[in-house]
Amino acid sequence: MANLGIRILGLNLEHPVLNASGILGSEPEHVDILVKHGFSCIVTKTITLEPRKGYPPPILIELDNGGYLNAVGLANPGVRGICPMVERARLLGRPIIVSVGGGDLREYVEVSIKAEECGASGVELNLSCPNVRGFGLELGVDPSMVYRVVRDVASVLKIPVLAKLGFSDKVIESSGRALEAGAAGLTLINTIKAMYIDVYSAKPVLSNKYGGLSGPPIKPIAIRVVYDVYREYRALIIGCGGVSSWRDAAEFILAGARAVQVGSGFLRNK
Amino acid sequence: MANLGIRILGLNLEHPVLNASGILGSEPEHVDILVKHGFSCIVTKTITLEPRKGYPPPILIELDNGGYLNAVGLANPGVRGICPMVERARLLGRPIIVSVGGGDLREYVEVSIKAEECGASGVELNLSCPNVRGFGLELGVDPSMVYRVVRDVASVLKIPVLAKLGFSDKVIESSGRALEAGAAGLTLINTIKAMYIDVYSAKPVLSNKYGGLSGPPIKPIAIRVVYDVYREYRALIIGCGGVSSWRDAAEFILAGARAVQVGSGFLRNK
Amino acid sequence: MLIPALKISVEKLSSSYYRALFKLLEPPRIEPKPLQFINIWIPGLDEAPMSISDYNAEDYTLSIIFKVVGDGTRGLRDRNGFFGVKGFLGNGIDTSGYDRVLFVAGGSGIAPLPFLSRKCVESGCIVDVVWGVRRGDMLFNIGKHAVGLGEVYYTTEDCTIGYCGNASSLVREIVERSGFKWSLVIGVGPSQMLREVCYASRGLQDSYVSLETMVKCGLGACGSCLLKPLPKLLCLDGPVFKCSEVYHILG
Amino acid sequence: MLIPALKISVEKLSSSYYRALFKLLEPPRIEPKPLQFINIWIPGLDEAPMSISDYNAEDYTLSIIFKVVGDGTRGLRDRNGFFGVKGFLGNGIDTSGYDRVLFVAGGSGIAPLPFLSRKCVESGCIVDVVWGVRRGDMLFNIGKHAVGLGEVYYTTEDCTIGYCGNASSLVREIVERSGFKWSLVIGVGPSQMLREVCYASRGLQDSYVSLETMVKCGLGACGSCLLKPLPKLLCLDGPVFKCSEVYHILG
Ligand SMILES: Cc1cc2nc3c(=O)[nH]c(=O)nc-3n(C[C@H](O)[C@H](O)[C@H](O)COP(=O)(O)OP(=O)(O)OC[C@H]3O[C@@H](n4cnc5c(N)ncnc54)[C@H](O)[C@@H]3O)c2cc1C
Ligand SMILES: Cc1cc2nc3c(=O)[nH]c(=O)nc-3n(C[C@H](O)[C@H](O)[C@H](O)COP(=O)(O)OP(=O)(O)OC[C@H]3O[C@@H](n4cnc5c(N)ncnc54)[C@H](O)[C@@H]3O)c2cc1C
Ligand SMILES: Cc1cc2nc3c(=O)[nH]c(=O)nc-3n(C[C@H](O)[C@H](O)[C@H](O)COP(=O)(O)O)c2cc1C
Ligand SMILES: Cc1cc2nc3c(=O)[nH]c(=O)nc-3n(C[C@H](O)[C@H](O)[C@H](O)COP(=O)(O)O)c2cc1C
Ligand code: FES
Ligand code: FES
Repeated sequence: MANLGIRILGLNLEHPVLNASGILGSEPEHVDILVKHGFSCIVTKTITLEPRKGYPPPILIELDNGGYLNAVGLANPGVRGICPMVERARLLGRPIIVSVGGGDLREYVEVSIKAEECGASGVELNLSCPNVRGFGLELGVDPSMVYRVVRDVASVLKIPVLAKLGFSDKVIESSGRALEAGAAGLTLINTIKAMYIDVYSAKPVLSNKYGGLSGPPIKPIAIRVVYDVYREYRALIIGCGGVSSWRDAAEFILAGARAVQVGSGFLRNK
Repeated sequence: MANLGIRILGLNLEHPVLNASGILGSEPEHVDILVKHGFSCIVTKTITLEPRKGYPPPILIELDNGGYLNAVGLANPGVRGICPMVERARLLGRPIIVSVGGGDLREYVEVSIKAEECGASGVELNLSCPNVRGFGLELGVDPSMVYRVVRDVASVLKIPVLAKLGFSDKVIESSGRALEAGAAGLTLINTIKAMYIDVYSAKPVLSNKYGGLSGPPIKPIAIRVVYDVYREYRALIIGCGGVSSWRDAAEFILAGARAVQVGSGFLRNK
Repeated sequence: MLIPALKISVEKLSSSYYRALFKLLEPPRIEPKPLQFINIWIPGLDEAPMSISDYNAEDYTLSIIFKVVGDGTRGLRDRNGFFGVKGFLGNGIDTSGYDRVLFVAGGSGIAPLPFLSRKCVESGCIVDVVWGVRRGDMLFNIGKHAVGLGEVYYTTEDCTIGYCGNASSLVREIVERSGFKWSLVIGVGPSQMLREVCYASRGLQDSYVSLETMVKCGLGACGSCLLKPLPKLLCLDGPVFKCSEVYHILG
Repeated sequence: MLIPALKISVEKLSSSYYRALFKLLEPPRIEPKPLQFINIWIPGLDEAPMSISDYNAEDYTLSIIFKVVGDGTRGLRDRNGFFGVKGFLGNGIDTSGYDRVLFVAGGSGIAPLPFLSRKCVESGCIVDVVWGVRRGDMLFNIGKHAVGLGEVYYTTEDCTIGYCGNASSLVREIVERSGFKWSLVIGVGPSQMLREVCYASRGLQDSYVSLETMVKCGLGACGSCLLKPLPKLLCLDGPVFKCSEVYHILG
């Protein structure tokens, strides 16, 4: 039997397949479900300081190009939701990484500190959510903001910090700045801002109008970003975007990723 | 019978479906083929001052996500190729728009002048080719360069000028600058830089390694860009990216486009 | 996938319930099963989970039976034109292998019956129905919408029509009397009722209940339909569950 | 789609020709037809158009017969491991409805014969072959690779084997002698030869030729395979054409 184990972020993982943030991951029971599906390390939904209800439905649709479009609106239980999930993961013997969101520097730091206090194995800073104004995307496209968020968080944390960046003109530069600022690794990429309009009713379908495109359509773009960033920095990269088979995972590994995250590939994939 | 005729750029078109630049369009016989397929207005392959051989094969592959990845390398016959194509289009009673590429301002201007001299109905400035260094992409992401190219060309031409922009962080800003500089309209969007690695041989497949992603995968991104740019400027937009059915075309029209271009949707679609 | 659907008609069935008929403009990828649901998109307004009330695989018409409780369901009633159908979601029930089914509905839980009984007829079984509502004016003649029904019992809490009391009391009675008749019991309605249905049918071969939670994405992503504290998602693992799986969280 | 293909073997057939056998690691979307071609990707090196020489739909093995002319074809011969198959490209020929076919090959034009004759056997026809090469040492026994052949004529310009002269002269002779035998003539080879084959077979029911141009994308995008001055693309409209369509541009 092939041994697929890897060691990243100081963790021994059974294999290189993690879940992507936002696919479940906001309740302890979600952790059970994710573990049952075999992910070697759990990533939570992006957590903000306060609970957020998120947008009203429709928040997610499957597109006829095989992708998904979502605008969940960062629905999450706030920092009080972290400890119960971390405990559940510990019970189940799986490391857990808390995805951290924030509207400003302070929020990123506070949520990250809470994650460390609860015993998380690491944090992943979501610097690239395309759907919520003030959360992420505006940050990720500005390399100096990326630097500041990562530095502020990494300088107060003992656990490793991942920076999750989206596809943007400056993703290579932002990646470099994140690493400089103390990120132990990068998660690349997030969804890409997009829209679907129903031609019969002439209305955008998502309640937020815009959504993030994920799944197979974005894979070639994600592969390119991972390839470029790896070639530039030889850093620890977790590839994300359109993984739905061992071949997709292998493609990311060849591009330079050490591990992959699966989001859309897992939807309805019981 | 519904009348699908539109009037754009001073042209009466039978319907709003044009071919996208780069699908044939470098020889007069290509014009025959495109006309036979029923496009209401022909767009040439991007033409540079000098002939270019382009990259060696593989230059185009179909991906398993339904998209295509190409790096043709702007193979084209140079300005001497323009007049024969324009004449053929005239013979066939179809307007023709010459797609113009350039490594610097002067080249854009010279090729555009040649297009006008040959009797083209308009030019489309390719400010967004992701595959050839120095041609396009670097320009399109810099709004002030977009402004300068469009201004220099529009100020010396009598025929209308379209600016073709790609997906980038600043596509809205670049669109505004192009319009300010005298563009009669915008073509949105070009392919998105991407990569496909064959996992068996562990090699990127295209000879250029990188390629431009086109087809259904990019449609939701293109729709979003058209929607945003239209909402901002109410400008003439020709939508491009993943059109392969009347519904896709209608979606672009609803997003704000007046017409659409079809590239990948036409491949192998005899 | 969001299947475009044209509203063909809407009909008031009683003081509380409406029935709307849609024509799907594209063939769905697979045929639905009884007790699966859809998320119906009311353009610009909402997306609401609704049981498939009936479905005709030949002309792709789909009906729902619903109560107006808020903006979304009001839009379902009042708007015309195009809607969107996301589906078919969740697990359904396969009626083959059963000869006689007892379907127990509370309120709008009656909705999935027509499609269930249609499939039952195809696989050679009969559905007996207990349908309980609060007031008699909420009832309509379910026999008009469902084929192949056996015995049909109505119960009202205002005692104006049928059995006086709630559906669970009647179920307890008839199961005690002749429970051996049913190889399958299915309950759809308020949690408290489902608990009692499960309890009453505990000796029978198979008993299932269809639950409700807050469905948002319908595809297993958002987690809002979690059946806390079970590690189960209603949109993927449900809405129907074996009584034994969920009994302890009912009521 | 690029289908990954494992090279199983390569064999030298004569002084000039090689035969390579590949196993496709994924089932192709549709089955090929005789005279269709593939673009075979030699990782990191080239992508070259090659006729499908033979194809087994049961185990997805595909063979090509080729001449080494440059880096790409050298890679095809010398490298092992994984390649990529883009295909199946162009139009093929449907042999049904024909009882006897004359296949005229010049040089590596022999490549598509095995698959053509295999399909011919299936549809109940026989293929007679004229294969011409410059020197006798270029020949190999084509009967070893193709089933169900009728008469096989070899021609060499160095007059060491078979008929002395080129394929077209022999074709002219045998068609004059007994042309009525063939309801279909197919020529594959140099343009000059194809012109003569078309001319010689002008009275017969159907005559086709398979052309070569510079194939780059293979999918109708780049236009490099244009059959100037015809508004036709070899990769979409060809490589086989009716003689009547292309006669005036041959030779
Ligand atoms: C699997 C499933 C099947 C259902 N089948 C039917 C049916 O066949 N007929 C029928 O009349 N009703 C059915 N419902 C309930 C129906 O979905 C809600 O009544 C409807 O979503 C309310 O939408 P609204 O916009 O009109 O109300 P809102 O204004 O959104 O809210 C009004 C009330 O409805 C509840 N509600 C709102 N959204 C949801 C939701 N997504 N899931 C659950 N409850 C919600 C709220 O908690 C509130 O009490 C079903 C629910 C589920 C989960
Ligand atoms: C439809 C079609 C089917 C073919 N079938 C066969 C076959 O079954 N067996 C066989 O041996 N050969 C076949 N060929 C020719 C074969 O494609 C070329 O010999 C091969 O591409 C040369 O590649 P290379 O890298 O080795 O040579 P290069 O170093 O690229 O070039 C060497 C020579 O080959 C010619 N050539 C290169 N690329 C192409 C190309 N893409 N298309 C046409 N000519 C090219 C060049 O003009 C040059 O003369 C076919 C060609 C076409 C168009
Ligand atoms: C429904 C949904 C919700 C998501 N929520 C988050 C989130 O909260 N935080 C985050 O960093 N990424 C979020 N993402 C993005 C994914 O983590 C991932 O980066 C993206 O979907 C690409 O991967 P995929 O193609 O495998 O889905 C979400 C994606 C989806 C589909
Ligand atoms: C093979 C190929 C060649 C292309 N060449 C050009 C080009 O020369 N100039 C240009 O502006 N766009 C070029 N494009 C981009 C298309 O014009 C179009 O913007 C893009 O493919 C998205 O549209 P689609 O999804 O309909 O293909 C090319 C696209 C393809 C697939
Ligand atoms: S409704 Fe989102 S997971 Fe079930
Ligand atoms: S090879 Fe590109 S069009 Fe035929």
